[in-house]
Amino acid sequence: MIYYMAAAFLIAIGIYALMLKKNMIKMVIGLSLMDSGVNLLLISLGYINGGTAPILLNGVKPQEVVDPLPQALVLTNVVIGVSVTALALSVIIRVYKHYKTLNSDKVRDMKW
Amino acid sequence: MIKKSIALILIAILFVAIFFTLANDLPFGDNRTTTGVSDKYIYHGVNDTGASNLVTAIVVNYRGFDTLGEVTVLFVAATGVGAVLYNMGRPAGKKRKKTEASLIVRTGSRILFPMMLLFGAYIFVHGHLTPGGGFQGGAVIATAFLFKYVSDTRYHIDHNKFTATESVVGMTFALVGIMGLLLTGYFLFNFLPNGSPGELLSAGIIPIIYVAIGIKVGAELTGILDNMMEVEQ
Amino acid sequence: MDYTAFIRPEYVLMLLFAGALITYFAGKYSSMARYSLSLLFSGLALLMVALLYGKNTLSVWTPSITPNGISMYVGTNPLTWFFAIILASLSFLTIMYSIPIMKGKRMENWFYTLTLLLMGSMLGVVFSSDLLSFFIFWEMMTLSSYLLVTLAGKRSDKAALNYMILSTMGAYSMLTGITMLYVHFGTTEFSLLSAQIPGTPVNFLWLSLGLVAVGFLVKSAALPFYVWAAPAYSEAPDGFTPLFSGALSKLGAYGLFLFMYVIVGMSALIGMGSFRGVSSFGYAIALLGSITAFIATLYAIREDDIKRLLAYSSVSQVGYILMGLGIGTSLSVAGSLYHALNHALFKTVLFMGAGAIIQLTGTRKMSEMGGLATRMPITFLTMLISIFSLAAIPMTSGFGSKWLIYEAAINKGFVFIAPLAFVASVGSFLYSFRLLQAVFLGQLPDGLKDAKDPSLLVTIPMIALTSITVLFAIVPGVPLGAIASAESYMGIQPIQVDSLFYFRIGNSFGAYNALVVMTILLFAMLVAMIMFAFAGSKSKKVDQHDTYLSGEIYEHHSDLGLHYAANFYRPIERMFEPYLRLRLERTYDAFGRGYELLSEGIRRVYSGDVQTYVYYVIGFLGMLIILAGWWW
Amino acid sequence: MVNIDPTLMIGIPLFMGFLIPSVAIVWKNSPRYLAGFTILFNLIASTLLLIRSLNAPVISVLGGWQPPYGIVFVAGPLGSMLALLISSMTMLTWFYLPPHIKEGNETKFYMLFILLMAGATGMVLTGDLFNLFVFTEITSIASFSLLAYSRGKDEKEAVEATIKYMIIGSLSSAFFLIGIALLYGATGTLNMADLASKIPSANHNLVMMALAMIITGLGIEAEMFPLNGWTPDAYTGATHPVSVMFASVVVKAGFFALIRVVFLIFGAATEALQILMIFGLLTLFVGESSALRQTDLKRMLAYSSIGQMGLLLVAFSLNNQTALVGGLYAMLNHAIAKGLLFMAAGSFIFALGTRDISALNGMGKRMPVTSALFTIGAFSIMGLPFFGGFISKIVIIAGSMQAGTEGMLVAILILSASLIELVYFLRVVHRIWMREPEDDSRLKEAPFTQMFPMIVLAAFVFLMGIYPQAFFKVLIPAAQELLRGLGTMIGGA
Repeated sequence: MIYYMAAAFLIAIGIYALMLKKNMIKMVIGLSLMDSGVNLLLISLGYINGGTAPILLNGVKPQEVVDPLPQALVLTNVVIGVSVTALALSVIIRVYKHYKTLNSDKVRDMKW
Repeated sequence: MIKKSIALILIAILFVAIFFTLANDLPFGDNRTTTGVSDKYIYHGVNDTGASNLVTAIVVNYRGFDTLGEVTVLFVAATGVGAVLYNMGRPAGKKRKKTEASLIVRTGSRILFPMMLLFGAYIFVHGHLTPGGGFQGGAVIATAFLFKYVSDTRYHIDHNKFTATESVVGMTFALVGIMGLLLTGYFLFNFLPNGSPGELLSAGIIPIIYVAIGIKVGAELTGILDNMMEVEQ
Repeated sequence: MDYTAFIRPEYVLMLLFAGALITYFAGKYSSMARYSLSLLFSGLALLMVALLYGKNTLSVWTPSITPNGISMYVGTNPLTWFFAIILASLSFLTIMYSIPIMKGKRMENWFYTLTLLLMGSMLGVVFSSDLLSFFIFWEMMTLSSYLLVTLAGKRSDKAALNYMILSTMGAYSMLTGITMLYVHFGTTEFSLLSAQIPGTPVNFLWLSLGLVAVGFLVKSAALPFYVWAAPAYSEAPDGFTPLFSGALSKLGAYGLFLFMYVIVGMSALIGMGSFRGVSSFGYAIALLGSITAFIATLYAIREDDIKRLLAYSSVSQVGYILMGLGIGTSLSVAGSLYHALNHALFKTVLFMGAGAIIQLTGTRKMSEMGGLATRMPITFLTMLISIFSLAAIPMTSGFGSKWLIYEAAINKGFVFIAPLAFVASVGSFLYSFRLLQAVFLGQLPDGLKDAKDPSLLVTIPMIALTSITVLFAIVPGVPLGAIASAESYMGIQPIQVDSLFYFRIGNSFGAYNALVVMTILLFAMLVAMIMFAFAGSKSKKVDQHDTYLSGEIYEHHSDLGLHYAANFYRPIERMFEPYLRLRLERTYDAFGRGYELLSEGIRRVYSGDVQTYVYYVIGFLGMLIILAGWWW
Repeated sequence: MVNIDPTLMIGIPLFMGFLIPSVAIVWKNSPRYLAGFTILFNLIASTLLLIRSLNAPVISVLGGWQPPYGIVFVAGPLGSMLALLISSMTMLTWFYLPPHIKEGNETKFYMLFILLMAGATGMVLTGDLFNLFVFTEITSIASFSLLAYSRGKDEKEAVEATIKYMIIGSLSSAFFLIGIALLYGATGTLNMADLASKIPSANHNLVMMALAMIITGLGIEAEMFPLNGWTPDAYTGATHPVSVMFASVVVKAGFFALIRVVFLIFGAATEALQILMIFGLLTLFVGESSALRQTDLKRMLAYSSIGQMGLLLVAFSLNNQTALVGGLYAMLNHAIAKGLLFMAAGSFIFALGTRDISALNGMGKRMPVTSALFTIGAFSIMGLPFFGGFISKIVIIAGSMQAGTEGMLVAILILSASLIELVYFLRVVHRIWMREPEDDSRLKEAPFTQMFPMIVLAAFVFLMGIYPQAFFKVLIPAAQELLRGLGTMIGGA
């Protein structure tokens, strides 16, 4: 249960960063946090009381393992998260080059 | 102030919604696999794919296409970072930073570099047996290169070689998929024998794909690092 | 080869659309080819339309153009023919007239292409026998007329845009009504539709017919929608205005005839509710028509701009047509159709004459003209007769049609409509007199000493149309014969026409023998002329400004508006001034501006700050979650 | 007939994407041709696929694992039609590319370009929810990268737009994934058909939560108000061909994903449709109203796109066959006409050096061909007869009439919005043809290679207007497919 709480909390913190932090790097960190929250959510969805890692070696029985599918999804999502973060950071480098600021309020040449 | 309170209210709504939905409707730790598809993976996965690591079985075999997509995402991101930061690099020969790294860092990195590469390779080669796999191994390899960057302000990778490597392994992955299609009519079909679970050379195409992914991810992450490190301050 | 096989409406349309294309490309290289080709195509089309007389055809037309297996039909019937011949002949004559008038003007080549296109789409509107092709041709017509208005250049921008916006609004309303009909009945062909109408819920009919009618009311510039008319008519290129006002404005009336009497039919219309034996729907149309006629007349009286005056006059005359159309008795419908014909005849002549005068004088202000009667006798005479016809002075065919409409209104005892019509009629006499007086009588300004009649290409159409006016005044039975068959097509008791002598028209209430009336009036005129000839020798020529100037030099006061045609009807204007200030245009303008302001506000939603957008996203999600019924 | 497996439409672009960088080391100009070849392959494959799928849906199982255990590609008429749309628009954009991407790294551009196509194709063809997520991510990350590609004058705006798009887009994908996780928790499966059969018996609360999350997640790609803050900036900042790709490919794929999830998985849940209807109308009005006051050509087109997407949302949420056919027709028309408009606008801006609408005065004389093409596109969007937009408008209105009294209201709202659209497009077209230019000099038209795609698109706009039957042959089965739901279609597979 604490995992659910933590997942929801991570997501909330991520959104908090997105909504109330002006610094764009912090916003990207918020996105990363959200991603982690989602990953945690997925993993904990697949948890089964008393289960172990889904590797059927050394005498682990299929009855004893947790649901492997969410873990596979998380694996994919982690990579996606990394990609987005990397790209976002490099875009921010460019933004900084042009605007000399990371404040999202100031980066609004285009509006209306 | 109003803005902040709106934000907090919204966040509270979301938090409560997500948490209580989960807690009420998906009790933690319940076994829900019997109703879904996971049962098949758990009970037949080893037989079907030959991989003892069920996560790997799913990632590379059952849902291998997701992984192809995932590799593509990373590839797109790496390409994107290259495109975004194109022409922003420092002039050749110029140092990245004014100060050199300390002796400890330099020596440490020299010693650790090959070991990290080896460890990364180990992770992705044993992806079907132990926790880990291509992405994790690739990340370790990229870390090794990051060490190099940290310790030597002039160090940079040979882009052409990296690109070529990346291309070749990427194409290998795609080709494995296409070969599956040609040989059996299914894209990404496991056309190699499964072997006996638990051995290194087992699980059909999984090791091939994981090796390809490992090298590719390593090269791509290194490329991203390189692109970012090289940006002129 | 039997040429009659080609006398079918679809070939007329094909000829015109192909002709427009050919004219465009040929006209790019040679202006002579442009003129001769456009004359050729429109003339041929006119001939074909004329030969269609008395035919009833219906044919499926390229079904591929329509979505989902709906076929398109074109056909002809008496009602169609009546309008088609007006449209075709006016188009032909206008093209002829345009050759000298539009010479060297902006985008001349486009003018002929678009006029042919407009002619094709107008004929398409009347020939089309199903909802979809009707709408398509209607849109084409709107678009090509819009383009024609814009040809006048920057001056016409606003007028053209307003015209297009209002027309499209009307067209969309029409589209809504049409699709309602289609979805309800599952067919688009007119006769199949009308067969299914009996027994349809009254509310449905009101709604769909009302929506469709909005489109037609816009096009005929009826009351709440007339604001586009005066600017668009007056700013349009001189070569196009005659067609615009003479022909195009009739299509609104045609559409109403079509939908009210052909598709819905008289009995269903009465079934929708009636008022003194007249369907409520028709009564509403008639009321709108009469109010439009009245108001537009008031505006016309104030105008000094010759084209605007005629434009308002057009609006008012179309109001008469709607009046007769709405009352829906045998007499009134005949009057309405007859007035449509008459208006087409005289208003085209008037606009043609106005165009010729404008080209000559370079101004549209009547207060800068005068005394042209002696210099431009043909223009004067033709316009004089047309003005008589406009003012419904006996001896012209305009009298006959208005007479029929009045009589219908009086017969029904409409205490509101009939007086309005009378007052408007007096008003139309006032403004037409102003036109006559200011432009043709009085003294010649110095600049116009060497004015002379325009070339034959201009005068021939004017003379042709005027002679038809006069001819129909004597033998109203000729047009009324066609009208009677159109009426019977619409399921209305046809007006009785004496088949032997085309002079008598009438019904059970009374008759009107045009020949007798003409003879008497001609005699009276003769007397009057003799009297004038004796009195005329005593008249004295004065300068137009003499009365006011007391010896001052005119040139110093040219901006004072001392020409006698300025403030011609000042006393009357003063009477209506406070009411005339409440112009509907302002409402529309305010609405337009208001909407622009609103959208200026709306687009502030996109603040440009990414954080705002995050708020939107999270807010949206929060709202969805609450909506999803998730609260403990 | 040759059958090309739909999976190859992903496999080959990926392979080529991996191949291009290494070939580029040796042969510098190769990326353009390799990319062209790839797109051509996809074009042929999707054409064949469409023909095949008209008879029976083409189902391709990946890795030999039958659904719901493995990932499956399902190409019904609708999916194949969109795949064809995507590949053909990509092909045409490919012709249009050269001068607009000179300033950056072209090799990387072409790689991203074909991967974008592959991602979008995957989005429309996949039959697995998580796979849809992965392809959505490929598509959006490729769009981010392409958006940030601009160099030179537009660079500043491009990066600004990119960071906005990225933050909103990543946020949305997180929600999408939460939705997927919840659905997985509720049903234990990820296959769309399987989901569709299991959802009715699943926990209602959970499903509704998931629906909220997924609508939010995919609504962003579909430019749904109020999630479309990124749209105008992205269209404005992007290089012209990339704007074309956004309008005709990315957004269409995102929209399709949204519609598919709502229709197929949630069985056209009425709650969801009402929400889509309301927000569709809002999108329509906000988009069109915002466009009314624009002075920036591309921004105006962007807002018009938003409005059109709103129209599509409304048409689809009416949920009857006529409206769906109309909606699909509008979707095709919008992809084609807006692509044409962005291309023509791109040529204008390239020649003029400014995006200001007032600079367009008298362009009809200065760049007649491009102006004519622009006008054709604008007429189609405005819905004038003989252009594609007319048919779609009529059919949508007819569809909404079938929805009773509220449909009537919807019809009136749609038409008033398209009146607004008419106004601002007419202003631009009027400016182009009727105003006198300040500077009378003739500008250089785009070369034929760039003109070619525009001419093809214009021809299609006409064809859609005068021979709609050809399109209805595909669209009617497509609409039926949507209405029937994926569940019955995939049954045996």
